[in-house]
Amino acid sequence: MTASLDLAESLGLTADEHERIVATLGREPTKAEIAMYAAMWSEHCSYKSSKIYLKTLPTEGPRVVMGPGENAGVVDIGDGLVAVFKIESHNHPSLVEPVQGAATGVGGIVRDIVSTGARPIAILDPLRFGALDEWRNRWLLGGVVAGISQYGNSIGIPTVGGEVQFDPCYRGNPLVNVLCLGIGRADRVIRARAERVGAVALLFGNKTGRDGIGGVSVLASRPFDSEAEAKRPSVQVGDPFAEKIAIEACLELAERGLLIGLQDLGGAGLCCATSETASRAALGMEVDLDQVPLREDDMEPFEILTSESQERMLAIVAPEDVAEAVAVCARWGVTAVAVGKVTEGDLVVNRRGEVVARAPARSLADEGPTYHRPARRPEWLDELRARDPLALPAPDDLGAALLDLLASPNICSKRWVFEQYDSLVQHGTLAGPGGDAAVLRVPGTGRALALSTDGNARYCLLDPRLGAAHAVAEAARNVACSGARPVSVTNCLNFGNPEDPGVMWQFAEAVAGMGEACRALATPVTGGNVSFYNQTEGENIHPTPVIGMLGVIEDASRALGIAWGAGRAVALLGETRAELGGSEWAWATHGFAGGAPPSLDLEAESRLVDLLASLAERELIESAHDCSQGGLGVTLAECAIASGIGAILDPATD
Amino acid sequence: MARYDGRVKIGVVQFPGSNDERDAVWAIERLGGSAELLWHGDRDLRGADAVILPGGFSYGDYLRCGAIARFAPVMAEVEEFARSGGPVLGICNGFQVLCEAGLLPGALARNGGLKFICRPQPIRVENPSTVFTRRTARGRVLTIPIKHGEGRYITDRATLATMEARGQVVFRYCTPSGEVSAAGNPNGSLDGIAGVCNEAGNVLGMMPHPEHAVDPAVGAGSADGALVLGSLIESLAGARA
Amino acid sequence: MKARVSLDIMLKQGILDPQGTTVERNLPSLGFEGVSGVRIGKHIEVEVEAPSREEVAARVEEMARRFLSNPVIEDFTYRIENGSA
Amino acid sequence: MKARVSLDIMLKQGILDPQGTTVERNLPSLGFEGVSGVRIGKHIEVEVEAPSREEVAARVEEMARRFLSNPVIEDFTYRIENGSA
Repeated sequence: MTASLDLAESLGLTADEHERIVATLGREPTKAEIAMYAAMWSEHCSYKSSKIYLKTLPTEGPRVVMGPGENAGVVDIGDGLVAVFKIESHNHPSLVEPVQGAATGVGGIVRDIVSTGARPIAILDPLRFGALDEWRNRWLLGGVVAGISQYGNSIGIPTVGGEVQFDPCYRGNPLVNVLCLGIGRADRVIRARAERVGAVALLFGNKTGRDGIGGVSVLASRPFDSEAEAKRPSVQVGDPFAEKIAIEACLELAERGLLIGLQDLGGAGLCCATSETASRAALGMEVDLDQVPLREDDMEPFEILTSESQERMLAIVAPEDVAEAVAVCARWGVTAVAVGKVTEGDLVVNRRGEVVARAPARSLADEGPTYHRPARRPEWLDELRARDPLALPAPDDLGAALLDLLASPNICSKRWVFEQYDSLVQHGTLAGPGGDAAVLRVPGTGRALALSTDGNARYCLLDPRLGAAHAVAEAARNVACSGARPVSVTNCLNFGNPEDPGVMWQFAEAVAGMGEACRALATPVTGGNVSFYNQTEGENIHPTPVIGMLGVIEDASRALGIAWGAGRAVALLGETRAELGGSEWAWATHGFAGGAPPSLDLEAESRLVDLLASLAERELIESAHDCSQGGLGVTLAECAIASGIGAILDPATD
Repeated sequence: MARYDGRVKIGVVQFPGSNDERDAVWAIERLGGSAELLWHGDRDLRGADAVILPGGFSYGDYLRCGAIARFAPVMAEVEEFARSGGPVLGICNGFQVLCEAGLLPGALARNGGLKFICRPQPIRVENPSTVFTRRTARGRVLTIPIKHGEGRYITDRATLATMEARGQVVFRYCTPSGEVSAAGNPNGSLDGIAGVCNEAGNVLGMMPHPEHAVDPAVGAGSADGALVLGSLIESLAGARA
Repeated sequence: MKARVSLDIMLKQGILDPQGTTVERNLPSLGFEGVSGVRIGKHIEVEVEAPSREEVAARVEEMARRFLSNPVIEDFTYRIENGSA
Repeated sequence: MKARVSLDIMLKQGILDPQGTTVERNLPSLGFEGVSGVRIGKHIEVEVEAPSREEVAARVEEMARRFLSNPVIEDFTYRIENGSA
């Protein structure tokens, strides 16, 4: 067994993957090369277990300018402008250190949006925790919300929506998903491509330290002075001030037309940014690690290459523009250093005059392994589906039952959370947290954009395909209730261990259901994120696909909220059926999770969404609210609470 | 300095980390004034008739809110402008910078509830005769959003007494009905103080954000902020008429 | 006995200290030369009632490890100032 | 010489310290009895280059008064840890 195979396997690369690397390079890989392949061919970067399913999703559409594979999805919204949006997860770092884990989750997704040249205008945070009766889950909730509040407020981007859900399955593994939306000019969308041979790779932002090296640290040849440092998990401390000045520097570089390409340094750090930008342009790059500003001077090449220090960007700049670009960054207090040059050949990395790594950029960025993991419907599902929710005892006092439901953790007001977020900065928030969808003015136009994040893990537990379709349909209804026409989707797929065939079956079914619904509602997928290995002491979380839906409102003055006016008639659109499978009532009241999720007629959903948007455009309705978790009673109560005006309802009349 | 259109010109300082500077420019121009961003690194107010220090997290609010910003080159000009009677309005982070710079008495400490608070907040006008409050009336309740984590006003009893005597307490947090009480106080500020001015009355610091209560379609759904910014514009226009 | 204890909680070596770096970078422009290695953390003072000095130390260490600091990214040191019988 | 100096910056006596009171209130529920008088402030460590120990002290005091602390609501103390010639 050659030494490099041992090292490769200790980093999660399989024997045959090691063999493919040896074949590609024509020799044994160096330590730095092993670290680069291990990082780039990880689940997080290569999507190796999910690729075959993700490519079945619809990604084309009349408005789609840039789909999956770039930094973020880009959609045309008229007036020469584009909306740029994406959702990502930061689940595992948040379990270890909730404040910094959530804060760096915000930082990362915001940099993805900025790297297309767009100014970020909104953040949404769908969050999921274990039950609140355990102190640890309250500690995680408080920490995550504080992290998002500190970071998001400091960088001046309003946090305008999201959701907070609780279920025991998330006890040891909270889900921290963050969505960011930006607005950019259609004629100046920046791609993450190292387009031109001879162009300079400019690294700017924070110094590089040993943050987030995690697994790869086993390669370190220096002794660890403490056991804790040896297994220091991938925790990074966020610096929102460094992010804010990096954002302003990026946007000024874009405005001055100094950028050929731009990419955030996220997972797998510098190694990912250099290999991906080069590979997308089918070119190579010559990188000199001696130029990289370091926070600790004794860092080894593999550490510099795979460090995930925060608030760093890689810009591809024409040689004649480098001086001006560095000056723009300096004006904002951001250090910018040339670390490489775009070339024809491979990605070549030098350190102290020696080539420490040489590999085709394409093989690192685009030729990662593709797994066809076994997928099998779990047996325990049949018993769960066989349970009959209609057999549950009906409440004798409906009023009391409704009040209990309104007070339950998943349905009650989340004001305690969103009042910690600045939802007003940038004076564009027409509808902030607490409604069906966040609505934001598009600066300089009469238009507005609506955004909603949705996902029902209990439905997906009972039927992943139907549950994922429900998530898309509910997100579409939410934006339609604000008067918008749904346009496109980003998704964050939070699942358990892919090595468990039951999880792979859940994943395959969920992606299929999501694809069906996106086709039926004509909302193509423009990008997203997959997060596997979400589990507590070996027990997988419920399958939790979270959908981010973008909608466009042509006339911002026609946007709707959920509060109704006095003396108005109240109409229920759509059919009500005796379906309590996976319902919040059954769970909150009886701790019951069973039966089948409600049926879903995607064609009818599509017509309903069109109807809602048309009614709003013609100002025939003044408000609307989506009937979802908790059912009709909760929906009506929420409208009354939002407006302070009650209602007399007689369901018997038809 | 020729005034090309006769409109009042207000300079809004932009520190690294400022966030509401564009909101302030937008609000001033919506109210008929003209506004221009002033770079923190230039010792030049570009002929502004008044200066606004905006909300945000200058220098990340590291060490203390405003502790670093108050040493910025532009602040030497702002201090001179203020000492010579020029109107200076510090909003949220701007109020913190003015206290750190010694242009206003007291300090802003961490909220009593330890959490950042963003919501519409009733405040009561205590001194209607400053250039920032002339369009209001004593005792009138304005609803203007607050969004801060360090807004608890503190000063010693002696300073407070002189400030009260000279009418330097300009706004207090209150309940919607105008009662200054614990219930109406979001962050534990001394005597519910939400805004104070200097002895001469030309420098005002306030934690609530008037620039986010100019267009009722957004944010807190109130236009009471226009009374504050409008008073400033009106005073300047009057001064030059 | 009742002892006054003071703890210092700092980010571990190698972990980014955004406050420290930003303050350090701006000190020269504020007129302070020759200052480096700025690190900013928490100082906590508590009074601990316990049978003995050893008991005080044990209780402080447990409290620091489980609640006052996050061992993942922070180290702590403490001093027992005075002990009155 | 180059000296390592550590400063503690605390809110003045009598000024409400919400962080300290909140921590104190939560300690019993986590099983820590007999702890009171919790006060939380900043601990700052710096390295100061100056000709002499007196110079180090003078520079630290000036920096603390003018920048590192806000005299309106904070007091500071400092210790010069080690001085290398």
